[in-house]
Amino acid sequence: MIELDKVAYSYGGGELLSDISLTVQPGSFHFLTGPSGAGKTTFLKLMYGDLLATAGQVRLSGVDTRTMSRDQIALARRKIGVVPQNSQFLDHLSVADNVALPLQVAGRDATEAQADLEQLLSWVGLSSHRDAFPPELSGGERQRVALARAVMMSPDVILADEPTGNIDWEMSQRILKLLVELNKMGKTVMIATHDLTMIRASKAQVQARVLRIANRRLQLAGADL
Amino acid sequence: MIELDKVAYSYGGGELLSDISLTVQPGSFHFLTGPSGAGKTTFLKLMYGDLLATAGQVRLSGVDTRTMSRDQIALARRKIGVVPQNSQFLDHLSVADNVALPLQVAGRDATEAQADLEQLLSWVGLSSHRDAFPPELSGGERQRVALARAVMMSPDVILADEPTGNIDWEMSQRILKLLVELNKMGKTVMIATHDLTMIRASKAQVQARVLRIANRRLQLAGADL
Amino acid sequence: MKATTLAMALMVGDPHSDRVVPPTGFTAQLTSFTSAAMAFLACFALALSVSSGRLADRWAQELSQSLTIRISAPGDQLAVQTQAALAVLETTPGIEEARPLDADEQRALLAPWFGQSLPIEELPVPQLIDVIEASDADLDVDGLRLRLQAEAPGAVIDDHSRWRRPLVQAAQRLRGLSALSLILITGAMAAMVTLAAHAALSANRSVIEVLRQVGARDDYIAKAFVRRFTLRALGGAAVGTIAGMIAVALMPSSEATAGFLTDLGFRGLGWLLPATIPILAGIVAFAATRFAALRTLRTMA
Amino acid sequence: MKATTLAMALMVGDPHSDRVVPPTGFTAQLTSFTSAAMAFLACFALALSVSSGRLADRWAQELSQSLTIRISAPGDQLAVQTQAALAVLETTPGIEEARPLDADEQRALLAPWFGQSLPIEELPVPQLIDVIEASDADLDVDGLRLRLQAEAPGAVIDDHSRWRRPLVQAAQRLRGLSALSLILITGAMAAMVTLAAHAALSANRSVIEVLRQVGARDDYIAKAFVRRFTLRALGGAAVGTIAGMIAVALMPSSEATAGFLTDLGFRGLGWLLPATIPILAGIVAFAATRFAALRTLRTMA
Ligand SMILES: Nc1ncnc2c1ncn2[C@@H]1O[C@H](COP(=O)(O)OP(=O)(O)OP(=O)(O)O)[C@@H](O)[C@H]1O
Ligand SMILES: Nc1ncnc2c1ncn2[C@@H]1O[C@H](COP(=O)(O)OP(=O)(O)OP(=O)(O)O)[C@@H](O)[C@H]1O
Ligand SMILES: [Mg+2]
Ligand SMILES: [Mg+2]
Repeated sequence: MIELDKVAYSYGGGELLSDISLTVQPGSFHFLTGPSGAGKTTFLKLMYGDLLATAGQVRLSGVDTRTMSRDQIALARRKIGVVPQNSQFLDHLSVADNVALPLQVAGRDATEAQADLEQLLSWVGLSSHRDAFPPELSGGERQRVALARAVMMSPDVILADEPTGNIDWEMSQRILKLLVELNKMGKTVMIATHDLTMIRASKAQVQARVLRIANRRLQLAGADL
Repeated sequence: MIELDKVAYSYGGGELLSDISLTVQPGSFHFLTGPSGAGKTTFLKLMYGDLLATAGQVRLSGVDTRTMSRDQIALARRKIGVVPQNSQFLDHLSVADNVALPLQVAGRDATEAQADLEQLLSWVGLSSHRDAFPPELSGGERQRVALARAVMMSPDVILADEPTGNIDWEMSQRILKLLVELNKMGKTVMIATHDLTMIRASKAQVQARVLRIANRRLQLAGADL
Repeated sequence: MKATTLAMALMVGDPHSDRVVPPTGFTAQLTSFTSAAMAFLACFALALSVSSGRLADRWAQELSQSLTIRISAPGDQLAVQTQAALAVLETTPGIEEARPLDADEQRALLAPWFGQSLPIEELPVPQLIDVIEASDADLDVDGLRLRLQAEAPGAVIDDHSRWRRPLVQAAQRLRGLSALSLILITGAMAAMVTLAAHAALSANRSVIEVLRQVGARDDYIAKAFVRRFTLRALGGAAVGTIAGMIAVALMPSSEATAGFLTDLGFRGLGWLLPATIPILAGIVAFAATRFAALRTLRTMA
Repeated sequence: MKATTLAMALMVGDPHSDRVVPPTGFTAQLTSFTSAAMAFLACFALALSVSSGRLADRWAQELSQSLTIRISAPGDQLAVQTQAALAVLETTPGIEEARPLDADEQRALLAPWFGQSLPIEELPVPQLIDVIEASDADLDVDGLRLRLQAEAPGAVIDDHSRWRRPLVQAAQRLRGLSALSLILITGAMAAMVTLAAHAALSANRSVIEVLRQVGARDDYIAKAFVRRFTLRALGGAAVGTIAGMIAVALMPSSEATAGFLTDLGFRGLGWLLPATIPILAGIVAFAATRFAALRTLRTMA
């Protein structure tokens, strides 16, 4: 469970986010929208402890991220799969190794999870690229590898920042379906996106809440979509 | 004028693009679509000499890019504004300096173009970020800075690779409008995108050809959109 | 404590964390090369230091710690002045023994010149006094000369062994200089490895970000870099040291003119001395990289 | 030709291309520091080389280029053996002059021992021959000794000035050693600057890509990096050289025991010599970076 309690954030200038409260229940499905530069990425970073709130509390499993040690944050992140907006990889490792990286970092044996890995790669349509290196991927392929990496550890929470920004409609639908399926298995999902058609398409498949950041505040959207 | 004559390209494995012929007339407006990994980015790179065709000819103003020296390619690029899919900047220079970079590289005086610069920044909605540094920008803001940089030199051709991948609907419309306006001023525009709603929205504003890369070939789409 | 554990883990190796750092790169080569070059220079400086030290010791031993006083005077005066000189010597600090030579000894000294049959008693041969300096005190030869002039005007100090003293000082100075450059070289290497580690860390900023994102702890990341750099420095220094030792061993040593720097190099167990260079380099690299890595990781929070 | 133009442009400066390269970075610091450290070491090596060279020259001059032959023999044999010895000396290569001393000269030599009144004609005093070596040829003293033994068995060579010869050799050797380390240090610096330039270029790969994309020519990009690195190397080396010169100047020089390395350092116009170090460093850095930049740019096509 992730709780935000009167959270504010500022990069140094004025406040970007103010007085934001939200409880993300385990197993819930959220979309996060808002204009470019509204603070969607910032909001997600607060949720996985990459940024620390300048006011209020962000609690992961009840613990304020500001009181967590660096090691504790690292451990908490192993339960949160993140698909960053601008995904980066270890360019000297193959796609398969990059997807398996979270296991390796956690000291777990990647060979056990071999079947999961292959299945995941095939779901995102990259089985044929498993031995390619990240610099050889197209923009959409990178996003899909990042998604596979985020999902690999079977985390409790999946935070995806514009996961379909460079991906065509059919593939977007596939990816949405994967996330819905994971949500049905009990995982919490939050997707930041500006792609309203994707939000609309999801309505048939899952009970999703649509949040909107505008003017520093978090609003519940939905009816108007 | 950019001409592709039976162009093929391969990264070393099988052919990614085969037997592609196309003449891009000055002042024309093209969209380029196709599934993720089809070769849209590769296609654009062939058009500005970042990649050289493995078969056939790509001619810029009648000259085969494969026969051009490195300096000639550099000079040709000053007439082609590129918005890359994953835009990069000089992180130690401000947004304004990054946008003015093409002028500086060409040895021209940036102060002359000051008015253009400010107008351009305001059009892409980044006047308030003119002194920010690129690492402080959001994903969508980066794309808009990249667009402003591509347009700054007032190039003959603008090649934009997913320029609205991370940008909300309203801003996308603004950017489309900017590109249409530039096209009306006689500039050639080609936009690679998977965003079909944007292509549809353009129909009212401009006479655009929609190209589609599928199965290594270039097809003319359009009626089915 | 923690560092010890880490140093041990370093030797055992952790293939997991190893792979996450890009394998090559110019900073890595730079580290290896810098270590090698500095180790090579250090080897030379060490050899020079050891050789000049050895030389200083040998020359110091050869300083016979003795001088001769020669008293020439008309027959009757000779005995008187000899006694006076001996009295002066007795009260001079820094003198262990002063002994007049007897006739046989004087004859032996003159033999190469005049043969054994010299009638020494009949000739106006000067009286010689053999003076042995105390090894711990420093004899003031100029003061002694003045005092002797007053008491025994026919006395001349033959300072025959003194010319070597500045040479001993020179050798000691050379040893000091080489030791100084050894310290400078080590310091420079430490600084360079630290800077190279910093450079590698900032060049691999995105690697660190990726690792952070998937839940890697600082220690895991630091370890990967530290291990890489320590092994590079160790390897580079080992190669440089071996090259340096070969170069020192190959230095033409002309035994014929056996002397000063002609025996530049190590002797016997001394050859083990340069082996400390790569070990030192490894320790320096370990400490420098670990410091750099943890600092960088903290600032990249 | 092109390089000269570039080198000039370097001095004049191009604020435009300058700004496009990120201003700081550890590779830059590494370059400055490496240049400084190497220049410091080079300064020391140069000082040692110059001093030992000066010493070798001085000592070589002081070698009196002469030796004495002493012939002791029973009265009648003496003249015969002296003639034989002179005959031998006449046919020995490397000897300019050989002259037997007359009675007055011999008396003067023995005066300190026996006073002026020695009845030299009545004593079995040996005959002395003063030999002056040719300055350009090398006298084979051992060979001469053997030949004299055969012809004049009473002859003994008094090789009194020869003890200094190994010292001259040693000083020359030290000069050679310092010159060698000077070369090594310069080579190491060149390699390090090249590697640092490579590292900086690959760390700034995205900068190069951006510049390429907006139409920058290779020359423009290379110039920006080359200028940065050349100035860094030049600056670092200048600081290191000045520090080295100060350190050399501060070396305690005990004039009292005036001798060997006690006058380590430069003299007069010699102080201009180390000024070549930063210039050399700048040239090396210029060549190394330009080579590295153009090569990297070509491979990044
Ligand atoms: N490190 C930073 N320092 C200063 N300002 C920053 C920093 N990161 C982001 N910002 C600013 O904060 C604002 C919000 O950024 P954020 O990345 O959260 O936006 P976003 O909603 O994700 O936008 P987009 O849809 O374009 O990705 C932007 O205006 C951006 O310029
Ligand atoms: N440098 C490279 N080396 C090898 N293969 C590459 C390289 N760059 C791209 N590819 C491959 O070529 C194919 C086409 O890449 P490209 O980037 O042109 O696709 P795209 O149409 O732009 O896709 P997207 O919409 O996802 O950006 C991809 O499958 C990719 O893996
Ligand atoms: Mg964002
Ligand atoms: Mg693409």
